[in-house]
Amino acid sequence: MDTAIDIALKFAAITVAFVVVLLIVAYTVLAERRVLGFIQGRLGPNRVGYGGMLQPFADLLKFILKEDIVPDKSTRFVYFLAPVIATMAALMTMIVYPFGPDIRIPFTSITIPLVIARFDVALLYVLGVTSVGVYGIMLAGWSSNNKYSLMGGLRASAQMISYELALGLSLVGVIMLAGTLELGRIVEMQSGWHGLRWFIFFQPLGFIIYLTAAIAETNRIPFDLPEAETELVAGYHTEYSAMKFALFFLAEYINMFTVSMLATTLFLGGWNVPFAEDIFGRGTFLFGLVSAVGFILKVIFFLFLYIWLRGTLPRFRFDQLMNFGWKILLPLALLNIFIIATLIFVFPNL
Amino acid sequence: MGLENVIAEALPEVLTTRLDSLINWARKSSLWPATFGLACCAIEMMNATSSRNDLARFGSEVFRASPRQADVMIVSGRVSRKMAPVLRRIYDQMPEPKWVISMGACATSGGVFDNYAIVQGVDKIVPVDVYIPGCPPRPEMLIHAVMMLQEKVMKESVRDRRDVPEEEAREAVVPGTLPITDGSTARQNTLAESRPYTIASRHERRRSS
Amino acid sequence: MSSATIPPQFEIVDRPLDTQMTISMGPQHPSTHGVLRLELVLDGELVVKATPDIGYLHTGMEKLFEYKKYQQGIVITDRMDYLNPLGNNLAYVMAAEKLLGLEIPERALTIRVLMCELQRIASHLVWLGTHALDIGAMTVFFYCFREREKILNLIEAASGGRLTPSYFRIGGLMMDLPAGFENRCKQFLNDFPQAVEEFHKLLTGNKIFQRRTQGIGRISAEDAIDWGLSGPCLRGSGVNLDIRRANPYSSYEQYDFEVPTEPDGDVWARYMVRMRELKESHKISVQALSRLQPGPVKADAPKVVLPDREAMKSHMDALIHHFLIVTEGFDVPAGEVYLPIEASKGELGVYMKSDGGAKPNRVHVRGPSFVNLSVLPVMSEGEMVADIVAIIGSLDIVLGEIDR
Amino acid sequence: MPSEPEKIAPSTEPSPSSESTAPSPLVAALQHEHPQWISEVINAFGETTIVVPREHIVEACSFLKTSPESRFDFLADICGADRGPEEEPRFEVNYHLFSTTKYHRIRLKVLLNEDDVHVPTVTSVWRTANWHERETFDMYGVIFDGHPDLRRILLPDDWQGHALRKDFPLRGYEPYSLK
Repeated sequence: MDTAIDIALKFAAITVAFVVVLLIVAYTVLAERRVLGFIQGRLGPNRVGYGGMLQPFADLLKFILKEDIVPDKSTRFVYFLAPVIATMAALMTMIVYPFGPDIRIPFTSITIPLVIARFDVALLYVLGVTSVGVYGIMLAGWSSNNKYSLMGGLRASAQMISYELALGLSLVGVIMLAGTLELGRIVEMQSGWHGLRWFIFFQPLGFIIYLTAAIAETNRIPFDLPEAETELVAGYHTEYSAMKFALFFLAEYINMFTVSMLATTLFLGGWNVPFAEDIFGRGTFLFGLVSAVGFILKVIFFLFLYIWLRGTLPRFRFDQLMNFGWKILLPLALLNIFIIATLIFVFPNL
Repeated sequence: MGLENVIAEALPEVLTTRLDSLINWARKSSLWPATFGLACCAIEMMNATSSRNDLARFGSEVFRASPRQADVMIVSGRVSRKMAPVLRRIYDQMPEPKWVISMGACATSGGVFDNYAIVQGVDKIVPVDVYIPGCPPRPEMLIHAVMMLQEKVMKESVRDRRDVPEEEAREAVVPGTLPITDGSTARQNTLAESRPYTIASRHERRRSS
Repeated sequence: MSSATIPPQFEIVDRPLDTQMTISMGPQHPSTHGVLRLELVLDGELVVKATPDIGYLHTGMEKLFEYKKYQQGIVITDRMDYLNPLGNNLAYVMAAEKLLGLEIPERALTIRVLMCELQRIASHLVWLGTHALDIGAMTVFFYCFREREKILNLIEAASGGRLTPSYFRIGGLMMDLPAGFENRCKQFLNDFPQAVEEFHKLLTGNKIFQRRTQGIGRISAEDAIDWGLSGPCLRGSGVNLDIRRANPYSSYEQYDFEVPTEPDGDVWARYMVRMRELKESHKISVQALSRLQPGPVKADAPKVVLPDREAMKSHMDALIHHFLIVTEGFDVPAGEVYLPIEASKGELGVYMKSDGGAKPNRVHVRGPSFVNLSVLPVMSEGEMVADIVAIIGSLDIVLGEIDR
Repeated sequence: MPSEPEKIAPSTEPSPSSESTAPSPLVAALQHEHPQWISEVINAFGETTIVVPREHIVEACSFLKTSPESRFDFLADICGADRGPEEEPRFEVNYHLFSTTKYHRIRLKVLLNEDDVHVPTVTSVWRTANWHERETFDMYGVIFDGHPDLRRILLPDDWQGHALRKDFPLRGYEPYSLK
């Protein structure tokens, strides 16, 4: 009976988490349009609902009701599968992130952990599942039977494989410092010192490498080559319409969200908010709340950074991108590992 | 086939009319145009998204390069005889429901270019929902046209827009020919027959029948 | 200034045809600046061959000129290079004026220079915005259009039209500048250098932008001349040629300006030339504004130039002239002229042939974009797909002028 | 529309910029050296036109391009013109030459009969002639012998007729005519 309740609770937690995440993602899309508008000296969508608040839902509903075109010469099964893979892979990583510390509901003894699943190889799981997302894009490009899509798919696979490497290596430093792959523990380790124990202060280089590689992972400008609009029309999803296209769209933003969460968790101390422990005391409800809000704010900062970059930077060329990945980022990531190793050797009880 | 056909068939009319307003609201709030500039009007179309006019306020700044993801085709400028089949093909590639704004005098009626090269009005090729006068129209007029289109969208019903059978749909698609520039000289004798330019969209044909 | 043909950036390996992919870019493609179609043969991302296919905007303008009276043709020229309509107007009316042997008053010449330079700035701003957009920097586009809007306001104030002003008429101008124009213009010209600085900050110093443009699409000076490149594209290859200097027209010889050149012949050089031209045009505009003296803006040729509204209401002969010009037009002496001007994209030449009647026998326009585009296959061989986009942007083509 | 015979009287008053654009000593030299290349010289409106027999056009062009006193290294434009179906010779092809070092201009003109619209191509002299000649072919049906890629450029491949000929109606033939 306990297991049944447990499963039910897990389902509830997953549902709540997904709804919250999807809401945030939906508003990220809106925020992107508004922030870009702000950068470009205009308003952005503000007529649908109060201040444009209903815009994402209008877009979504429209896409659901749009005619779904499947090209005649496409490989149908794969064509259907691709957006599903992309979205699922993006969503699945969501379960391991600790949104906050365990939260105790006031006047009861019920404690709710603000994480859906807690297991030892969480970081490995994140890296693994994220990599699967590439298949979605690659298969989409291949199965559409469109030359632009094919080029987009090829670019995606080459780009993501090379950047995955730099991304993974930049995380090795964190793993060495933390000595664990469990995200909750990694966050715990960054608490204290009034925020100065965040791993970003130990390995700023690793953080920058991660940030760069993460942008490439999520296909954002300046690394948005798989869908480079001015070159490949719409890249891998040129032939996709209606909800399938919306799923790719969604997957991109969810990816953006997850890499932001990972950056927050690994480098910016996760849900640790400086001085929150001193003021509220550990384990109280307010502490949990403040921590969770702090976590979300950090993630939003990263999202804003992404949008900001999009509004500012031009796009790399494909060979320059590969050169950058293999010849600059990868050696730097190795250097970062070396630095961390030295650091740990000199200060063993860091 | 989109979800709306299922809705239109499964639900009684009372419910679909209630649903209409929701669906139409979504559609009108998110009219994404196809990136498709032809001539002078295209510059004013670009200008409509710029800081001063900001088409984005109505949720229509997302110019999609792929016609598969667009809702509105803004025919901005004169359509030449050579462009006509291409334009028709782009229209066919767009998923239903789709709308066409004919921007400017040339797209609407040929404008000053009443000659051998220009299609005298894009409505000979694709069904047009909103016409904008002017040569070129100001960006404000394009925004007005988008708002008029929004009003038009609000009056539609899912029951009007049911898909035609697949064979009929296939038949209606005119494959515009793109010549292959293979470097051979004097290819003008190879394509003899004239192309059928004037074919109503599926949606229009259904209404008239 | 290199002498020989510059080898491509990447070497094209001769490979069997089935490893290559032919891809049709356009006519509906976001970065072909309208309805250009390119047929690319690709080896991976490498462009083996690029064949432009134009004519998707062919409007039959040259045919239409033959059926319109001289003064009606001005309207058509607006729609040719729609980013630089006043330049087109100028070339057309000056060709007709050359045939007629008209003497244009000083004020009209100065206003023509002023408006043309403002229009050149506006045209370059569209180029800059779209070029940056093609390379992926989207914000520059909006900043450029913001500045351009101010110029359009000025042009609208003078002529009543934003994009298609038809402001220049055979024998002068449509009408004098409106009251307060000079102050508005002065204000714009005061603010403009700051905007150029902003563009430089956004793009010129950007490492990604530099890497996307430097060494791409190179063409040597000799090749550029051989291929008939003109305007900023030619000057980007280090050739100091500007029609405003070479064959001065419309009193350009009285202005003090530099002709910017860059030696490299790549996309970056063409970018820098245009960016510097923005400043030169600004300089000329400031000079023209300071030279404005009161005076007539129409030539003293009652048979050709429409009379003022006031004169028409008070003088019988003015009314008769107005009637005759509008209904029957005016006869132009037989002969042929070729009149080149420096438009924003290069040498814009109007060949006009008259048979003595009120309608031209033949009007041909040498569109600079038409010639500049013809060099694209040479520039783009051995470059990447992404470079094609940058090269097209750097050529600054307008399909309305190419296809006519 | 009837067109006047193409005998241009020299202009009574030279236009302002005539000095810089009239290379008359050059023409005199050319006339002296290669008289067979020149069938007529027209000076009008401050512009010099040399009517060249079509078999000499390539030689004349390459001479003008390389000769040190002319240096017409820049082919500004090639355009055709139709004097009307009743005229003979009916077609003309105009070459507008420009020197990027001496800044002078000249026009070469080739006259063609209607039943024999062949001109040797000048793409071997200037490569920019390629598209100009294609355009002239497209619009007038003038065939440039030896052109590497002579096909329609502006109008569709399946187009019938040549649009800028005077006997081609403004609105085109069926099925395009709109009546």
